[in-house]
Amino acid sequence: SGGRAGAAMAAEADPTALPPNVPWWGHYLGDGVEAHPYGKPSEYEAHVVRRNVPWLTATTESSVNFTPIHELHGFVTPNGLCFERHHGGAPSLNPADYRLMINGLVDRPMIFSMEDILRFPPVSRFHFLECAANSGMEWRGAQLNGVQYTHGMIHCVQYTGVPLKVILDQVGVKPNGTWLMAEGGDASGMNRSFPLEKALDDAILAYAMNGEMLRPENGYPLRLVLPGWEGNMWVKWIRRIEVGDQPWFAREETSKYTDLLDNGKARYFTWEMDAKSVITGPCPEKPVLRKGINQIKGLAWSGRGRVKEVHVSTDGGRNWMQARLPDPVLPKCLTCFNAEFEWHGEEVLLQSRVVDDTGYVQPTMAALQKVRGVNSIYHNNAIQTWLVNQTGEVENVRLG
Amino acid sequence: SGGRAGAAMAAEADPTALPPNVPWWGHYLGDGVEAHPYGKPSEYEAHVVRRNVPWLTATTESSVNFTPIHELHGFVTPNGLCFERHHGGAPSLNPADYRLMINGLVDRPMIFSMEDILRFPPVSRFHFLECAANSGMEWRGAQLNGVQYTHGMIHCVQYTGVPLKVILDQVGVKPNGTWLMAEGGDASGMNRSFPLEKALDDAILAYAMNGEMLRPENGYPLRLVLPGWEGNMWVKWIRRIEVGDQPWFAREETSKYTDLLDNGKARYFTWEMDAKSVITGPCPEKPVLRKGINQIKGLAWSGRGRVKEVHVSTDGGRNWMQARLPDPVLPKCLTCFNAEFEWHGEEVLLQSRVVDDTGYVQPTMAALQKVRGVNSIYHNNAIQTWLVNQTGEVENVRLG
Amino acid sequence: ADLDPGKPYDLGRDATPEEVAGWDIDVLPDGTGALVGQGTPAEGEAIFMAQCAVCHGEFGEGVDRYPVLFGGEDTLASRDPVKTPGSYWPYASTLVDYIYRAMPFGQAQTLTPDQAYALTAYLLYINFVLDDEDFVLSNETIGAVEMPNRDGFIRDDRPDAQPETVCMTACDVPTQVVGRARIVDVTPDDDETAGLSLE
Amino acid sequence: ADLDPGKPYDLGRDATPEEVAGWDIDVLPDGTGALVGQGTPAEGEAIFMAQCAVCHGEFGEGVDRYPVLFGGEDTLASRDPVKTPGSYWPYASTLVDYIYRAMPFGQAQTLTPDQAYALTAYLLYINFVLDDEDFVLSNETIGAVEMPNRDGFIRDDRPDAQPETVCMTACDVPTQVVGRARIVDVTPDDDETAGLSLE
Ligand code: HEC
Ligand code: HEC
Ligand SMILES: [Ca+2]
Ligand SMILES: [Ca+2]
Ligand SMILES: [Ca+2]
Ligand SMILES: [Ca+2]
Ligand SMILES: [Ca+2]
Ligand SMILES: [Ca+2]
Ligand SMILES: [Co+2]
Ligand SMILES: [Co+2]
Repeated sequence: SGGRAGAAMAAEADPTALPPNVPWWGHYLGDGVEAHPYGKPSEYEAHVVRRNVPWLTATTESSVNFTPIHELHGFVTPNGLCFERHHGGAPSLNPADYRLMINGLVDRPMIFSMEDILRFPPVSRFHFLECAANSGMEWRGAQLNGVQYTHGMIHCVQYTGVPLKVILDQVGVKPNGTWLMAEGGDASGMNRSFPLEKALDDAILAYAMNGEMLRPENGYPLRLVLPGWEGNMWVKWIRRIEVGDQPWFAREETSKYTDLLDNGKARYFTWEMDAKSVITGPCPEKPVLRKGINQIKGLAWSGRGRVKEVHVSTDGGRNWMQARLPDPVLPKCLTCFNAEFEWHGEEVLLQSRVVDDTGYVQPTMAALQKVRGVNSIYHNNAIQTWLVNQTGEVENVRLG
Repeated sequence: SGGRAGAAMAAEADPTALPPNVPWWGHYLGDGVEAHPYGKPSEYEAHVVRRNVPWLTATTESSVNFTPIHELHGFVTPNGLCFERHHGGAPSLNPADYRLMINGLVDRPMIFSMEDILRFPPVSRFHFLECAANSGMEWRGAQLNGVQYTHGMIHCVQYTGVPLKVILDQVGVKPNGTWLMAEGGDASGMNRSFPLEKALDDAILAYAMNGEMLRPENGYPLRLVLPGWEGNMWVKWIRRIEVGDQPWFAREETSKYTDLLDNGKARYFTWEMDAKSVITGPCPEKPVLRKGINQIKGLAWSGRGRVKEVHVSTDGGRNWMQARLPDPVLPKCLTCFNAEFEWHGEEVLLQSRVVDDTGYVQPTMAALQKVRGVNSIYHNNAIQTWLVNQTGEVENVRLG
Repeated sequence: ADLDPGKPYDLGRDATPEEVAGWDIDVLPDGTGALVGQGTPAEGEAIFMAQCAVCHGEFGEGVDRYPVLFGGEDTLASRDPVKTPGSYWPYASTLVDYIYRAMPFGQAQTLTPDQAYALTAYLLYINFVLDDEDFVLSNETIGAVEMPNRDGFIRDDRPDAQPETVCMTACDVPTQVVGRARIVDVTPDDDETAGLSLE
Repeated sequence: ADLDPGKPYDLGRDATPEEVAGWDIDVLPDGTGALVGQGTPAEGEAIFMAQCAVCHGEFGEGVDRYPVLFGGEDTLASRDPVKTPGSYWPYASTLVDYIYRAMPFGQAQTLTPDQAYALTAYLLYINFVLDDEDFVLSNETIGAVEMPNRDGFIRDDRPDAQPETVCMTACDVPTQVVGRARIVDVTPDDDETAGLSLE
């Protein structure tokens, strides 16, 4: 996958296009405004796509693909590149056929159409969505040689929708209603429990991402948004919310999304995504191509709040410097960082480390393994190491 | 165009998909993760596209199309829907062939490749881009019956790029360098002058929008971003910046983009976009479909800073109420507003009015015409009136 | 102009009991809400062979990378934990809930409740949770089934793994390269070798 | 860790004088920077007929909605202002700059500098700015041409049109509907009628 790096850039320049010559596009007309009613990226960006790992799952309908985070700039993920995780494939359904049901411990069980949902007052918020299994293949050692695969189960968009609280106000939660269960309408019927407090705090029933209606693969026409919490809970194609007085212990919160520790016990209800950061360039897909000043670019985030600091190291964690955090830095949202490093052809061990505004510090893999062992699958937020070798190639390595 | 309203919603629901029935997508698998390496909107959103007005211009290569702002949610415009304005069509060029030249009153005339540009430390900012001619067809009266056409020459994305200041630091501006000229590399060679202060303040040479590289029609691989200033100046496919000691008075800042007043004199160098707002629902494309509570949704912005307040009126401006402004409210960025209104089948005159943090108040068309006449073409930021008739249809009207 | 807390928007409509019944399929650990129905391991075996074994194997051993549904006792603290209903799942309710809502894969919610109970009973039987192949598992009895790993779970006690101080210079950390993804060599587009999966 | 002001990043390279010469085509009002070349109205007429008239008309009157290039005197304060180089443009430099960089439409930067001066001279001639069809317009003389509307421009004096107070209730504003887009009837998809354009 390193070979794909900078495909667009690698091509030889056409001398007739370079100064002092005027290139063809300086003489002749380009496309008119009727050509692309809905636009698309440049033909020279065709390598910027989601990719999946065929050997990872039995079937592509219950599988995952990965956001090419090494090709992104800024903290917004374009909708076409948001990683997908389905358990029964991504259905494309007619919003006229869509209904949301709320039942259980409520004064009035209700059904809402999309027309209803769109008539509530909207909110719009930027939030990252990270799969709890992001970096899950890396617990035992450096396995996948590309940041798209090690860290690409994440995206960040502006969601627009109705605060879940507003919908709960319509049905009236009974005094003994303390837990909610969200259920998908797709062929996996994905269901997850979450406490009422989260619903009243910042949960959103979102119908739009980055300005337009959700894409089919992201839950069109309606999904749950639980800011800062693991992506599996953000039920897509949501058809029903039930209010109860206890959690459900659904398959996705027992068989899956529980974190097995070394002693054979497993943590459950591990909702929050711990603060995490990764360098997205240089990385295996983005080798160091020149000596002298280079930029380290990356992404940091925290499910508990705002990114406060990001530190970068070029010597495997012995010495650290502060990275720049271009504003705006928003809570539970991806945050870009960058810093310079000079390279003169020596081997370099690149790392980044985030500290969030609760004081949480991104741990080393050794620290994480000490508490959790290597069987947790989920919630690997360890510091990532990239080895830059003497030719500028970059490898995913594990230090010890 | 009112007839297209809510096309997706208008379809009859399929009873076999509604509760208590389980719809087909609850039984059978959807698309797998390999299906769409770069995703696209739902087939039920096919009506959400840019549209152009064929009679407006002689040729589609020197023309404009319009963002469907009535179909947007939140303040981010998806890249595929950002309105286009070209003067020689939109070329698709290979970034390997791209060069940026800086010359004129500089210590060292220089040339940068895209590889160079991508190696500078990036910044990422959300900014609206409004064409100075947005609403330009409405000076003499209500002409186009759709908010996409009256107000759709605007979009708002997260730009990532290099502060122009950083590039100027590389070449060294001579002490007598006070003006800059940006020049496009396309077949229109668009050139515009702007003062050095703007370059040092917040100008960006942007290569990405909403996380991915610019779309060809938005200037791929590099464009100028002048936050808050008229879109024409945001030179696309930028090939050259010259530093000088006086403005150029190029064709686009004399023949065009000067604002003719009633007395035959014309204002020049009218760069800032005055604060403006518009209701994007209800609007001609989005009729009022039910009696009772409805949402007024809209967009507000200011080229001078942050939106402070938005007021909405249902009686043509006699009485106003405060609209909600869901956070985040960012400077020189679109800002969403919403407010409720009850409708019982009566005629209603909807208006919105923005006040920005400099205290600037969006004027009425009468107030604007009093100072400017009707020949200005550009910078029409008057309060827009929508008439809701007794059947809920919405019309673009002029009050007097 | 903040959101009115508790404001009724006069949007949406009552859900009828029939409508709720069609979609309200979830089962709580104690059996609350369980669909009315029943089935035995013996009945379940036949259905399993017909509708499930193609993916999960005749003995629940899992074909290809499809999930393994039996075994795994005493593996949870090992280097190769095998998580099955028998070895891992804390509640039997989860099985009938999941099978009814999601299986067979690609034909979800086509089983009858009776079939779902029978299949649950069969899976509990091959996992030695039930020992009578004629045990009648039903909405009445599902909540009382005791799963082997019922006490295998602890509530989230993060944040964890925190350093005592945030070291910025001359930090004492190992910097030897002890593993390389290149050598593991399972990255797509490289070759067809498979790595350690998530399932 | 803010951006280092003035930091040299060692990126990019010198532009050679030849490279700059190929792209540095702009002309300032006083003629500074003008490409070396010359041409007369008489020479320009022939080129105009061959390369420009198809869109702009033989007399610069504009075909279809392509721009009108002559006339418009004394229309700027009228209800129908016609903005042409003669009636509106403050500097002749802008003409040669624009023609060379952008015309003919679809074959930009294919003219020679001499052709661009000749075409500029021709347009100034038909707009009565030049009265001698053999006047030699060149990089030497372009800065001295005086345009009729040179003093027709004022510097931006906005913000304007501001109310004295921000009225919130019982505001005294007219609310009669005096114009309706529906009646003007030029919205696309409605019919083929054309409205008042921007050009
Ligand atoms: C076409 C293949 C296929 C068939 C047939 C099938 N399954 Fe599955 N089964 C799967 C897949 C794939 C998963 C994992 C789905 C996911 O989580 O995305 C699964 C998961 C399960 C699980 C949960 C496993 C765990 O560890 O969490 C159970 C239990 C199960 N199936 C039971 C059944 C039963 C009972 C039937 C028959 C009625 C059945 N399956 C038929 C493919 C199949
Ligand atoms: C194929 C059609 C076409 C041809 C041929 C053509 N033009 Fe144009 N011309 C246009 C268009 C279209 C514009 C407006 C471009 C824009 O602003 O987007 C224009 C603009 C102009 C303008 C500026 C008008 C204004 O008011 O700002 C001038 C001057 C001009 N052309 C001169 C010429 C000359 C001289 C030639 C021949 C060398 C020429 N044109 C050939 C289509 C044409
Ligand atoms: Ca229930
Ligand atoms: Ca297996
Ligand atoms: Ca290999
Ligand atoms: Ca010059
Ligand atoms: Ca004409
Ligand atoms: Ca008509
Ligand atoms: Co978790
Ligand atoms: Co202007």
